[in-house]
Amino acid sequence: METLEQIKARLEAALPSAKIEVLANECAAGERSLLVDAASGFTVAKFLRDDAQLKLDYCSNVTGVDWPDKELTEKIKVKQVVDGVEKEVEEVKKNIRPGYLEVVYHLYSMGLKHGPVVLRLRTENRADKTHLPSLTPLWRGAEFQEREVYDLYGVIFYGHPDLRRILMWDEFVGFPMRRDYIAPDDFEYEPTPHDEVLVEAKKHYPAEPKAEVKP
Amino acid sequence: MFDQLDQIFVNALHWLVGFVPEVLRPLVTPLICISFILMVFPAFFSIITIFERKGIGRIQNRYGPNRVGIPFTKIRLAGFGQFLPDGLKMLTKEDIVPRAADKLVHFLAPVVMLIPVLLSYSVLPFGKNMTLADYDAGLLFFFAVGGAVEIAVFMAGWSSRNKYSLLGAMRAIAQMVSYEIPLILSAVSVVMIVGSLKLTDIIAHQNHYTFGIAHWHVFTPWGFIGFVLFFIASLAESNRTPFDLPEAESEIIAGYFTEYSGFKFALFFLGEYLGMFAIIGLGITLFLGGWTAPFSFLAWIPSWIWFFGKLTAIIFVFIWIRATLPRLRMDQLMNFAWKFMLPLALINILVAGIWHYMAADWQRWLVCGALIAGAYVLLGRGLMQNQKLGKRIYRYAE
Amino acid sequence: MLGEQIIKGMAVTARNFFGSYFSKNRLTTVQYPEERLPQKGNTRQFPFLVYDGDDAEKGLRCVACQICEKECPPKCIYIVKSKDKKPDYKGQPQIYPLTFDIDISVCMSCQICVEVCPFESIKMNTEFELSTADRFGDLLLTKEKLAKPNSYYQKIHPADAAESDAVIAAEKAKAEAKAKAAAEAKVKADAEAKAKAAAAAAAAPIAPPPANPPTTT
Amino acid sequence: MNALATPPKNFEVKPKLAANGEELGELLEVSMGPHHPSTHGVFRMDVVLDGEKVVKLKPVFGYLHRNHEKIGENISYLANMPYTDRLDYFCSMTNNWAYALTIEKLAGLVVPERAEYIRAIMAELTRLQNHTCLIGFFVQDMGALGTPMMYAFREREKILDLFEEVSGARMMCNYMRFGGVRVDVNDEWIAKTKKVVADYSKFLDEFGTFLTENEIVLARTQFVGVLPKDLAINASITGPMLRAAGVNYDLRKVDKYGIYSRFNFQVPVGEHGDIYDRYMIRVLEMRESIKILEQALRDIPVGPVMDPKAKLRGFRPKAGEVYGRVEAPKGELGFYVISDGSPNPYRYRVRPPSFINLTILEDMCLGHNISDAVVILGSVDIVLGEVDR
Repeated sequence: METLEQIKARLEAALPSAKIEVLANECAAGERSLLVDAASGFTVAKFLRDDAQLKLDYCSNVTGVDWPDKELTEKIKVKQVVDGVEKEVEEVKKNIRPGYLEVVYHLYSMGLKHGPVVLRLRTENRADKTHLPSLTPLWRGAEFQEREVYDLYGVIFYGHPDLRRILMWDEFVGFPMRRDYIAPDDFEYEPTPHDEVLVEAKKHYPAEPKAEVKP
Repeated sequence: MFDQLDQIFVNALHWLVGFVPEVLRPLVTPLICISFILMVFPAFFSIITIFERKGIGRIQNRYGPNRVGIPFTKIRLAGFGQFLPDGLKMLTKEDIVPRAADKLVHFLAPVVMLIPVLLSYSVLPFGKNMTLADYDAGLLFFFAVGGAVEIAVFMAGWSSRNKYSLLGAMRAIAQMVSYEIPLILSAVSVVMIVGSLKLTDIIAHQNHYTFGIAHWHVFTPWGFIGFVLFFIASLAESNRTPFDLPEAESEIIAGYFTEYSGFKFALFFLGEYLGMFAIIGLGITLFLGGWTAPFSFLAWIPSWIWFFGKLTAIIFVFIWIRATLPRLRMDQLMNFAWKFMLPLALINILVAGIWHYMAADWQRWLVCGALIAGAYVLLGRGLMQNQKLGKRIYRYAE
Repeated sequence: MLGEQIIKGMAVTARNFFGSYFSKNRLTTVQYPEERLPQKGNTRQFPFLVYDGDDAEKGLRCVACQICEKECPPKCIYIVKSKDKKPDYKGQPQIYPLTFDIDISVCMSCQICVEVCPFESIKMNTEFELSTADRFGDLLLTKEKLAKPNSYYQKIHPADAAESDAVIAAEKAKAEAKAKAAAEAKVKADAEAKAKAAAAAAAAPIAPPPANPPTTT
Repeated sequence: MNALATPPKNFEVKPKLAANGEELGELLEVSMGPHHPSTHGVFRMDVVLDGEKVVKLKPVFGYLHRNHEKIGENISYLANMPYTDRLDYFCSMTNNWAYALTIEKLAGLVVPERAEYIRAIMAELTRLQNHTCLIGFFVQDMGALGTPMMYAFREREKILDLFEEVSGARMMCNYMRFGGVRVDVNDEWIAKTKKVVADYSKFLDEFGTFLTENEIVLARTQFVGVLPKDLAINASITGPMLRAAGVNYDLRKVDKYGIYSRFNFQVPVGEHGDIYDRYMIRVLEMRESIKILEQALRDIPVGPVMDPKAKLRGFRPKAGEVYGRVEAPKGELGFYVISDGSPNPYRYRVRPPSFINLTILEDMCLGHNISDAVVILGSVDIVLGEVDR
């Protein structure tokens, strides 16, 4: 299979409007990924699927990743004149990287038996602009997985034929897989030795202090 | 002495009736007979359920029930005491009626199920001289009351207000109506040969021997295929695998008795099994010589032992089939009834006619046998090949 | 011919019917309370704590390092450390668990606690008849209920117990040798210069320290 | 966040009409499950019936949802291993393997050769018992009163005994570790396994005579629930279902993970993509598994079973992300892990094969009888522990 750089070059040639970036991966396996901007996500995916050399006809895995706002600390070496002598002083600069939600697609080719090409799409932020194009029209296999990402992360896929909650019930509020999700604490009484849960749960009990089952 | 044993129940009846004034005898005789039926067959049912559970267990390589014996002792009786707790459980369970159900019909359905089934026993000959009501049109009576079961099934399915029940009831009606036709047509061939609808006449026709072998109808080509048809149709009539669609557990939970529990469920259960016994009893009477012995040298064994022996044997085949086969689909069930069983039953009537009018030598065996076998093979092949069904050969990649 | 394969299938069930009376290979069911299968190799049920010697309180190997509590996937272990110390099997003063509870209604018998334990003190039991009417009391196993002698462990898992005994013995020997060396060094140190004593002390750490080191030393 | 909880209205689907546009009769809406005898657990299908014909079918999940992925993100890499057992509780060994393989890829651990052989043996035994159970269940869904299922369980028992002897548990094995397997097998166990494997083809023969060509089974399964090849690929179907549709894609051949390149085995491929093909492909795959097992048990070398670099306590892989996949009996089981260098994974994702294989359930069931819907579901081979996670 071609390297990601080659794919990127061909993509940029074919789709000039797309902003594509190759993300590094430091781990042992080193599977790098293509980051594509949300607007051209669909066309890029279509290219990857239909291209004769790639033919990525099999979308194996679709998943969301939550990247909350992160405080990045940067150490910048600044030249300063201290006591008349020019010195390099390290200065810690703090800036907040805005959070975003990310959807990762693992694409393989069944015909040519190669892969994976990892495709990433990012939302603008985590609160109100969580829209991404749905790739379900390209790969039916993404249907339930995108619903799952919607359900657990709150990414809204436009163009999805049937975007409903899938694992949680329809009335559920919140997105449980987000990093800042706070689990409910109204569990039934369980005599586990870990009492924090119990203490939290007890708030929800009725007046009867030793009720074993929530009414 | 064996004659005494054979007639022991008949003599006992006469002896009992002897205590009653002459005027009341026509009233008391049937009452005693009815109570006999009401005692014997439910008891037989309870034993058979244990046999069924144990038999299916063994077929499935398990033990089946083998714990419960005589209560309060350590005697286990190999599990044959199981029917007692089973029955008690059924009787004491809560009787649940769905809120939306039509309560009267819901209540009546099991009763309506049981009564015609019990009525059909009145014409069955359980042994020599052991028929409660030996009507001239006994066969017709049997089929007529048997038809009433369908109403009960539909009542149950309709009144429960459950979608599964309704589906089950619909299936049951369609199935029972369809399979009654081959059932009756296969019986028609017997009626043609015997020339009587009276069940005792049918048995008398089979109760003589050549070279020590009985003249059962099943030993003739038309009788054999008639018996096979009757057997399959009776499987369907009693809702047994592979025709258990009305109560298909894996599809529609329990079909028309999904919403029944406790005693009402027990009545359904009882009715279903008694219906099965009755229809097998009829099959025995029509094709297997009723209470007669297969070989003349065995004729000394009491007739009622023969009847119950044959009944048990056929029930075991039913159980065996139940433990082996998967179930058909609704359209396949209908196809089978109308495209296979019905033509074969009609051909069988033709063959029975040929058999009747040809001279009694080897030629009629040949002609009738060839006709039947040919029809069977052709119809069977048509049924399978219409849908291009068959064995497949698989390829391996690389 | 129609029905041919059905008859073949029925022959198979008939063979199984009769086979179940003769062949143990077919009828695999065991009549449980009367008849029991022998225990299989590494069977595991719920954890227990091993103690050496006869006194459960004294010989308990657990040093309340809380690694198992941290690693336990369903978090069913609850440990309260002691304030004081008592000598362990190596003779060194160690803290011990004041409370060691395992809620076996939560425990999923995964054996992670056994694997991460650096002190060979928690092992898997093979006892499985634990059903009880009291879900809240009887299924919360306390230290007293959990503690089992080493001889019990040797009985249920002989091979593993031998291995763990070997580890313990090796550590003990190492500790003793070290103690001896330390004693000798002390004698020497009295005579010789201070530098050598410092060198002996530098060899202090025994056994590779666990990744999450015990919170007190 | 509340505003996002409900999807925009225009995403709602309209109920489908009959494919040929014919006027449908009065429709009956049946909610099959979550407590239905043949939904293989707590699966639910919202079925709309026209008579008995399925005109709409929507799978509903989540009754067994426990947020496995969130649990995995809150505990250490090692502590998550027993939880993977509970995904597809029939095949804990392959689940373990997939997870271990992923983390090994992430941390660059090397598995010793003996451990690789043991893993392959365990995985193939798992495949045997999973497929055995499946064919049993699936014939039971057709109404065969449990007899095939009991035969299947009888054979499965022998394999579970082998698992118990090595790993200590019958189903929740928790056997593999990053960089090897937990305990070594002994020669006695290998001899026992050889015997079980040698006897297994006898069972397959018996089962074959029992049901494979049975007229009722043929009538119920052939040309029912057909899955076209293109749709199968597009809908990311994997495992025996995909191969039954005629696609030659077996990860054991494609990725050659572990030591599968050393074994001589073939991949059976179906032609019609109907239920019968799915059933037969599984039977044939079992025969191939027996071949692999025979080779593996013959060639297994001696040596260590754990990578000496691997450590149990305080395992912190370098930051990065990895996707590892194996051919689990039900299809491609993948794990996607993002590490941020801490003891817990930053993101832990399971690609459950049976969940994704359910995507085309409606397509296969439309126009068929409700009895077929049940059998089609059975032939997909789902386990709710994995579907709902």
